Amino acid sequence: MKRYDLIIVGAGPSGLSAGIEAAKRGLKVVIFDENEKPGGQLFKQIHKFFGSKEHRAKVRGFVIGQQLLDEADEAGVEVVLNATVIGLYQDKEVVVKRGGEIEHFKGNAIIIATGAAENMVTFPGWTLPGVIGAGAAQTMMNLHGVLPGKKVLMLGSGNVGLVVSFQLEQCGCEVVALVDAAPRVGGYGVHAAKVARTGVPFYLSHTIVKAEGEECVTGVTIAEVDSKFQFIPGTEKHFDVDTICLAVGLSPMSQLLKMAGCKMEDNPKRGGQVPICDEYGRTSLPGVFVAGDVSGIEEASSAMIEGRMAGIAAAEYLGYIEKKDLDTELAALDLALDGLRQGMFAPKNRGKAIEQTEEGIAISENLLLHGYVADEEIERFPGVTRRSGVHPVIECTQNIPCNPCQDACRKGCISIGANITSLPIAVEGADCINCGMCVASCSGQAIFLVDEDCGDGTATVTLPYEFLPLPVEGTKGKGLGRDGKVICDAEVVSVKSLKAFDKTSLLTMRVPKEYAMKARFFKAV
Amino acid sequence: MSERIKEHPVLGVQEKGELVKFTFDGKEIEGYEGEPIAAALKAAGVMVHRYTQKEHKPRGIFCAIGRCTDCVMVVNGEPNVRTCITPLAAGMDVRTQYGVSDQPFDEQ
Amino acid sequence: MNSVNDRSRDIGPFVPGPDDDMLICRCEEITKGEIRKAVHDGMWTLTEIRRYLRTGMGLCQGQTCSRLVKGIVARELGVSPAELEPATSRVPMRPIEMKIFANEAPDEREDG
Amino acid sequence: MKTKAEVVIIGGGIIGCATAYYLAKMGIEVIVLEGSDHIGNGGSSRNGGGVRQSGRDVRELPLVMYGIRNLWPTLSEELEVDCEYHQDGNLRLGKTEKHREILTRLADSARNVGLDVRMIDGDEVRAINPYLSDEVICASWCPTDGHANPLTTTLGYYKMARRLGVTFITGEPVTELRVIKGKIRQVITPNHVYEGENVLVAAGLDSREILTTVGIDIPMTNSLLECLVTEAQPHMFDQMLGTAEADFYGHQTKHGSFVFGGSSGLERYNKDNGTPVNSSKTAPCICRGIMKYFPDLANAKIVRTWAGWMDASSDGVPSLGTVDEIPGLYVACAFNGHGFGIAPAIGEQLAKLIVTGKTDVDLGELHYDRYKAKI
Repeated sequence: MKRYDLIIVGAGPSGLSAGIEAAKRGLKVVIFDENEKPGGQLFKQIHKFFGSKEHRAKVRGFVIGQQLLDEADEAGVEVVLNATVIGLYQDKEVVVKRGGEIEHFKGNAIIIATGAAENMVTFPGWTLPGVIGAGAAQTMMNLHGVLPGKKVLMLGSGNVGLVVSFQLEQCGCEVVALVDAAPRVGGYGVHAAKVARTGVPFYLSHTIVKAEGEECVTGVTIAEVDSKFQFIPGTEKHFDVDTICLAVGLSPMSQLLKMAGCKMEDNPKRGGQVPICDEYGRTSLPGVFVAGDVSGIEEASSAMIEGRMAGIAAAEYLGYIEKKDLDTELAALDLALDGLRQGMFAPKNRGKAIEQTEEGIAISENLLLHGYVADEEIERFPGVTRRSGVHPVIECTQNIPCNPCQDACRKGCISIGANITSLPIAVEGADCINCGMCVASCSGQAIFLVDEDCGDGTATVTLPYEFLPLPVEGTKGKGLGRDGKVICDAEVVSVKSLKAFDKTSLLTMRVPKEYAMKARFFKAV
Repeated sequence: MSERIKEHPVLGVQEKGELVKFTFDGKEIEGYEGEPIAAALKAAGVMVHRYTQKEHKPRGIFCAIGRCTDCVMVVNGEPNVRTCITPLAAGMDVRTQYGVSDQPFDEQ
Repeated sequence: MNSVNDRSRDIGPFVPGPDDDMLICRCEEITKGEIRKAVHDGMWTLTEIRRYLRTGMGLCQGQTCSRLVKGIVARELGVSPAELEPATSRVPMRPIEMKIFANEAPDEREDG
Repeated sequence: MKTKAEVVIIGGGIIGCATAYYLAKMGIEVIVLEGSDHIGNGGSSRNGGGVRQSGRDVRELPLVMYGIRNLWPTLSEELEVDCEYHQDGNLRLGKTEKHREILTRLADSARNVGLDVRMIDGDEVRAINPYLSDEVICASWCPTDGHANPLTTTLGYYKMARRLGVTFITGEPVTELRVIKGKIRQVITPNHVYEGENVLVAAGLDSREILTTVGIDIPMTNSLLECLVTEAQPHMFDQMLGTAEADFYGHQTKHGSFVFGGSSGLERYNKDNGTPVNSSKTAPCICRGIMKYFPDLANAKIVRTWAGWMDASSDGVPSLGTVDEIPGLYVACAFNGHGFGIAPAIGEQLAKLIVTGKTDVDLGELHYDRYKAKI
């Protein structure tokens, strides 16, 4: 039977990362993936990633996917696509369906990196055509270039629900509402804020009463729920929609491991049924490792580090590196992973209601309840200051592991410090040159360049803009507040789309000066 | 109904295969070769892929990645084809699936 | 695994619920009410539910409904969902045509 | 928790559940102990669903004929579950002259005890089932055979027995039996000591180890068999199918899927990892076998495969009935992979045996003590 040092199942962020590290250390590696394109979910992730440089921050997911593929290729990893692993048998035998036949392979070691599957919720009408998973929406629009629908209601305010809502708007869909039964927004505040300011209303403590339609979705009714998740009569709201998108969490796709006889556990902190494993992915079966979401739901950035760890651990298991080298290398990766697992959204904080930032500043209640920071709350955060001339206004109000803005500003206007979860500070006295790099590099699209007083009663606000059509200079329209409501007249004074901005255009609008700290989005009329 | 994204602010203009003809329930429509059958149908505004065996309820795309199997149809005479991961080819005969057949229930 | 489970333990009577007709297993069209009734008929493990009702035995092999079924059974039994062992995963992970399953590639004895 | 009853049954498979049900119907107090976490977790949930008489050893034929006449026709109503019982005949197929010889011999001996079974040629086979390939040259045809759903039937017995007050305890693997004052009395698990006036051992392969603790040995070995099931297909046929050498068997279920079993020839040597697991070689082999008989199924998709240990005895028939040396002890094991169809009859007859000491069908030929050396 054909044998490899290492067989990896799944060519997503963790599988590719594992393959690269293992192959670099001399292992003969093959990665099987059932999809036509490699990269797992990365190729549907069109937003810029969080983290720091070592986590490939501010690079868009699909670009990271391509980078990983190139690295895998360079390292000599064999990536086999359209190859469905149909079973993991005893003696580390992998059976793969490829084209019109099945093939049997043995691995001296195996890494399972199969990722996660979407969770679902039920409501009357949930089987109607038009009710789709958020992943389905991403697949349709970002891989196949087809609109999932025209008018969409999103259920779920976690990062997936927020990111996919934004993506839906980017390809021209109207998101009529973002709904979550939970009383607070579950995902990053910055993701919520960039959706809210385009005018999408958030309905927290609400859920779907029913999907309407005979042959397919024609509408949806939601209602408010009480603390026991029971509907409150009289709070029903109806929307005409053709699509209902479900983003209610992920579960590890661990069936292959269970099939192979791995010891499993149900661990709600990891998202469901997971193999029992150590921090480097070693399972109860000698030589069988896991990496990425299959061993616990986290972000793609963490999955890449977990993959690297498992790849290195497999190299040591097979004698390609010494135990002492293993320990050194893993220690470095431990630090990198630890950096990502800090902050308000760290796995250890799941389920906790956090009231204050690490700096002791009260978290914006509006952000958690409605998806945006209220005007009266914003100025308590250290990135938001008033001063003369153009200066960055950093509306980053939660501790998340991310620091590209600090590196982006060559003038030292933005400071985060060594701890990448700290809130960015607008540095007093630093000299902003209006280059716009901070705006374009902020993965959360939370940085604005503001000139509060241009001397003629107006102010200018430069904001990140990733929509089409791109307004041109002179376009007249409206300024929208953080809540997405029209608050003033606005006129586009410049639109910059530099290569260094990586598809984030910088739109500068002129607004009456009293709206300098309020207007955060532009809408042509 | 639904349509294609002509240009995307981040992804630009997506590369597609050749525009080919295929039939849906005997009616000729167009799609791009190599894209999933389901994508071509969605772009053409088709929502219902099948009706269920027991309750005769409509189903369409749900997961779009070949897991949920809700989008199965009768393709070139073969039932239960997952259209969301089966590439479109010129001249394909794609039919609504009723239970496991391409015949409506009252004709089965 | 293998913990003593007295199937005569009183879990209370079956009380019809307003959402008993909610479809849970999309493939086999099994409702919440059918699952709840099965629990009261003694099907206390996810494996027994699957064998009795066919939940998760359809084309998708439970990839969509298994978590939902688990929640319903756990609630009916008054235990945490984490206490319920999921039904076994079976080969093949995806439906595979008999002619392909039967068609084993020749074993390459010489490497490369 | 209840630990004493008139009858303690070891094994929550279809034999244990059916016996418990018929005992409870007669008003007997029963405890059923199942070693695994699930009712019906051995052969009861892993077999191909055959309810057939043809092809069986004549020693067990009277029992299964009794069941098919008296129990199967009304079983769904009795158990308030759809057992999916179909009595549309069994074709036992042959492709070679050697197969014809085997089938003819089996058919002749079965006719001798009164079963309606006859040999038919290839054309007649295809007149009954037009989907069969030309490779089939003959078959034995038994119109009163059929098939049913082993999952719902087993769990149906469990449900009804439980409803009649039988205590079922899962996760209770029996480690020891104890004879007290010359009679069977105690059944010991790692957690509890159970007591019964009568004890039935119906624990499949594990029966051997359990019986060893009271000095009884039933010669059995194991063999790992596999089944597979397809996605639902349009309705094709209702017969049960098998082959002369039992290398393939199956039927189309009410659901539309096909359930097939078969063998790779390596069954006796397959290993498991603590639970019965599939070998990577078997399912492809079964598929190749099926396609030779049913070319039309080549595009049908397999959605699931599974494996199960078979308890095989040296002479291919079960050990059934009283253990004379130990008053109160009964045994029902070594079903050799075809215990499902015969289970209702066994359950009913064992219940009668335990309560009245008599049976309607003579179990003498299946006595546990029949194994003798050949010279």
